[in-house]
Amino acid sequence: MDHSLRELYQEVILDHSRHPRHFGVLENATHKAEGYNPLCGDKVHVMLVLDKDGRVADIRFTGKGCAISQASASMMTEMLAGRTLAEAQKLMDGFIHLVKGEEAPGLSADDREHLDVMAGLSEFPMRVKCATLAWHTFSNAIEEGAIAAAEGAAS
Amino acid sequence: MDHSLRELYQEVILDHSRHPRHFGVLENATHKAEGYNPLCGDKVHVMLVLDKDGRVADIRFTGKGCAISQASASMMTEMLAGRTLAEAQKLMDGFIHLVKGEEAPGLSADDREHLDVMAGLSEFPMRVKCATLAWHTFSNAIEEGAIAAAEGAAS
Amino acid sequence: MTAQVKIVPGFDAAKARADFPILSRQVHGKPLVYLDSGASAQKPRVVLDAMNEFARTNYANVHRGVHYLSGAATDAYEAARRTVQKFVNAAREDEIVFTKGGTEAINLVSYSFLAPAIHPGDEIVLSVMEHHSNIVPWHFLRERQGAVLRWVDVRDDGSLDIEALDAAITPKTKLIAITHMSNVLGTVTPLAEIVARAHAKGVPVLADGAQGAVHEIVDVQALDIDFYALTGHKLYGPTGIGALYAKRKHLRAMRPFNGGGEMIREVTRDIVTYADPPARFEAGTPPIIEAVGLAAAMDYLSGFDRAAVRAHEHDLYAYARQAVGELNWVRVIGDAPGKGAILSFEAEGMHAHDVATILDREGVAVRAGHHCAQVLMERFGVASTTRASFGLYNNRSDVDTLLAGLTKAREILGS
Amino acid sequence: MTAQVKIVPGFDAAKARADFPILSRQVHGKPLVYLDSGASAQKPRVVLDAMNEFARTNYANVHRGVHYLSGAATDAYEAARRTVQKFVNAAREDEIVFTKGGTEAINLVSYSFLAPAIHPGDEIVLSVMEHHSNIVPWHFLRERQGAVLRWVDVRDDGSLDIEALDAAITPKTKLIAITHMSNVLGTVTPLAEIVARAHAKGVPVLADGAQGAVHEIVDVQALDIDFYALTGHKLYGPTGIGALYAKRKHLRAMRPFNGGGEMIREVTRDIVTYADPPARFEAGTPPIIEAVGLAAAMDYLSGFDRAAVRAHEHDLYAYARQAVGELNWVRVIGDAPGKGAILSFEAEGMHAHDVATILDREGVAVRAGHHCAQVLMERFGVASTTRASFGLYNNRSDVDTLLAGLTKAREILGS
Ligand SMILES: Cc1ncc(COP(=O)(O)O)c(C=O)c1O
Ligand SMILES: Cc1ncc(COP(=O)(O)O)c(C=O)c1O
Repeated sequence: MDHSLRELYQEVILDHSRHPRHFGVLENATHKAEGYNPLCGDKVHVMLVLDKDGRVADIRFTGKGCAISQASASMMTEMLAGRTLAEAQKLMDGFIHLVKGEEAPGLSADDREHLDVMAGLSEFPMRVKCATLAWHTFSNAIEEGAIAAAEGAAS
Repeated sequence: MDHSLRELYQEVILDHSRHPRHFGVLENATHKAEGYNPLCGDKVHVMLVLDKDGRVADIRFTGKGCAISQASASMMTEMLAGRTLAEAQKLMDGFIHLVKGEEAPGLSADDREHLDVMAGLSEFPMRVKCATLAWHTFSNAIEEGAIAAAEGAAS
Repeated sequence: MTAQVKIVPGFDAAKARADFPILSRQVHGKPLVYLDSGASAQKPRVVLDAMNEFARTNYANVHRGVHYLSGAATDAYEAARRTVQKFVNAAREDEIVFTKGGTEAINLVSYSFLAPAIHPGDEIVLSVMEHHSNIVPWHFLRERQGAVLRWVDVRDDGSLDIEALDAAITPKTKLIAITHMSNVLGTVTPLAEIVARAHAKGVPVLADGAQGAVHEIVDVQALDIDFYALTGHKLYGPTGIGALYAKRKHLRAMRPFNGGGEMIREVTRDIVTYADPPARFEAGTPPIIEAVGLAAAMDYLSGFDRAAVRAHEHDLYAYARQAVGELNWVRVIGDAPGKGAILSFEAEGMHAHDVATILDREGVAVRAGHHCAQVLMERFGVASTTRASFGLYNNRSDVDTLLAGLTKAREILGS
Repeated sequence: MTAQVKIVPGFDAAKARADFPILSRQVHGKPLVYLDSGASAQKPRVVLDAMNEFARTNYANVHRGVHYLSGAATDAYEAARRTVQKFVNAAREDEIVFTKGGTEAINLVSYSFLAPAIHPGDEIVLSVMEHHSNIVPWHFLRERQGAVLRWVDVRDDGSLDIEALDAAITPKTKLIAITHMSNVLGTVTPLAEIVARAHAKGVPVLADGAQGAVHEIVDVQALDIDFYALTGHKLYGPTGIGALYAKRKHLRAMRPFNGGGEMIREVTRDIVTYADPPARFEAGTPPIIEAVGLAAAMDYLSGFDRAAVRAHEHDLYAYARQAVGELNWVRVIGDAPGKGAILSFEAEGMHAHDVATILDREGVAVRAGHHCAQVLMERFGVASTTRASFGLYNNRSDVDTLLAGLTKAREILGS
């Protein structure tokens, strides 16, 4: 059996994709964005609460997609919760390097260990976009997705 | 020296092209048309008087063009003068066959002899359009180029 | 490209397969199993050789010179037009316009035929199984000129509801734009009947033949159709070329689309007059080498007994359909009677992209996604499907590999 | 197509000539002397081989699948885009849109950039030496939307009158559309200065680079130009492909041109949203194999010391110009300083078509006619000219054959 396929579809990934964490709507989100992959039709919504200190206080997502995009979104929400934007950015950069099979010097040892299940993607360049969709959507939510204060909670 | 070139640019042809017969404007024309070859920009105007018996009583042309198109127009006017439309059509069909190097059974021996100087064109398929331009224009003048009776003379 | 085509009865699929150099390559260490001909077909040696040979010996720009090569290239280009004419059985060669592909052929009709005639509220009838290339040009007319799109549904088996189509025609209908063969469902539409009903109400019909021209025998005169669009790259021909058949009366009345060299009669500072069709619609240097390649592809295809080719493809489809039908975790979309050899399906708990990735590792090329048919995806309530589409070079062993791959996907992705 | 290009200093014309298979053929029993590169250039072996090889080993549709070949083809296609980007020194790869040719690139600007912005009376500035492909799209805007064309003259030597151009810009000017190099006169326009003057008045500039991209080194960033159109077939590349460079800010604001697959974000029955550039402007299956060929052609050309290539071509031109200048029965049209290697002339008492026919029998391919530049023909009071245009593969012996042929034409056609 194909080793790289087993690497890609490890139990952890399949588990995340079947039982995504932080899945659902965040009523009091301060930021949100919709991500869309026009090539496959996959969609993801990312919603989050950014607190006064610029930390991701809460984060959720909804959407439909392949195992990779769902697992990636699920893991992302798990890892981003509680981080500052600067930390989030660093994590995202590291993640993108990692799935492309490049050096990811910015990642902490702990984060690297956590993300290691995604490293198999570097053998599947056609699927990298699936893995990065949620992350780019998070980034868009921060940059352009601020929700008017009336609606939102903090900030 | 290239035999087929000498065939094409015989003295008769060059003479017709340098001293075209029936060149000029026909004031009392009953039919006229403009022919245009968009590929080279050559233009020819054909004007004629069709008398009551359906005969080409007079015919002239103006225009600019290559030696072949000028000579062909000149020879055409010479040969069409005095013919009925049916005779003209037959001559034209024969001419077109001839310059394409095809059998031209409809031509009288006399006409064939006259047109023989054009037979060399069959070696130059790219130039056939130059030779037929005036003839097609004549044909258009008959079909769509009738001039309102007020302007024209006979008919 | 002017070769007399001799048809051999029956169809020797193994022999045909050998005509396609790419099919002997490996992918991920496995023999290539190419089941993505619906997206684009592979090219036989004769097509590549014809283009190569032409470029090496007879190339020049067309319609522009009196020198030998210019004449040779023009002859080849115009002979290619006659090959297309024969392929769709058009009455005249000047009813064939070369385009850059199927999409441009449809846009040409939209820009040059329909746009000048559209008033707000005018209607265009479409089926829900159209490819985006036969939807978006009409959406333009909605966005820009207030046209109304009237959608005709398909039945649950994917067949066209012809009564619904008939009912969708109103006095405001300006065009029916419909696929000849769906690139997702494989459904073949009853074009002759559609045209008859449309013409009875004075409405012209455009068929998107991107798929249909490959798998069905097209006779535009028998169909009496107004417009038929086809594309080279799905027809075992090159990219960068397609063709529009249009009735002469339409072409003569249509305004130009792109402006440039070759499509004019005269240009001055103040005015411009246009050439007759088809030149009027072929602005600029056309895809000359590609036209030669398309003609070679059509000659190649016409050299087969096309009914036998169709039967071969259908046999593969039926074999796959039967096997997949036995898997209770697979839902097939598109079972219309008389459909072409395209198998689209959803597998329970498995996203099409994941399925396609696993199949790819087995050497099997299938497509996963919305197939440029989002309206149809919505109709069937799916975000994407996996699609295996068959070409004349496929065989039963390809299907077996596909099926084995599916089982493996189920193993890996679980249930 | 992603090969690192290594530049060899100087230019070995004889060696380059051997790269072109067609140049060893005969025409009418004489060795081919191809002096019609301005209409379309011949293709070197590397270009034909790159296309052939790609089609035989890595072909599939692009941007559409997750399978291996789809990835390989997409990589090749996008690598080709980066090759074009580098070739014109664009800042970003998404500023390059693939088109079917130079004509379509200009039409894209007309339909997607200018048409939505034109109100009756708005002005477009053109030079009288434009090719029809850079005239007719603007005539469309005159015919359809009431735009006004403002013509800028050339001087008697064929050089652009830049002061006249400056003076032609008014508050109503919406675009300057100007050739980089005239296909008849060989005149090279001072694009940087034109852009500077235009931008000073807030007017964008489109350059028609169909000829310029072949013979000049293009740096769209240094020029700060808004749009630059080029075509493959004149650049020793395939037919069926061209490219538009456009500033990102323009592309992002432009509406789509053709509608179809690949250029959308989402399509429903009621609405459609569009993809970001460049995809927004590449509806349908693009010319994939041709993009690979274009990249190979650009790599081929970039592999030379281009200044040396230009010097070589200019040497041939100067040699021919000098010799023809000594014939008192020949009138040369176009003597602008710094012009490119194109020689257009009228011969006393001899029509261009007759001259070209006689030259053809000597194996010499030249063009005769209006060269899709009727406005320019009118400016110089001629119906047509004979044009010899040089490519990198020509040599002095080609010029000698041309000259001998001219003498012969004079003999045959008399004076
Ligand atoms: C100056 C110029 N502009 C535009 C074009 C048109 O380009 P294409 O032939 O790719 O349509 C040409 C060539 O025909 C040209 O010489
Ligand atoms: C049904 C259908 N219509 C239109 C098209 C578009 O044709 P092209 O790819 O030549 O632009 C396709 C293929 O993509 C298709 O399958």
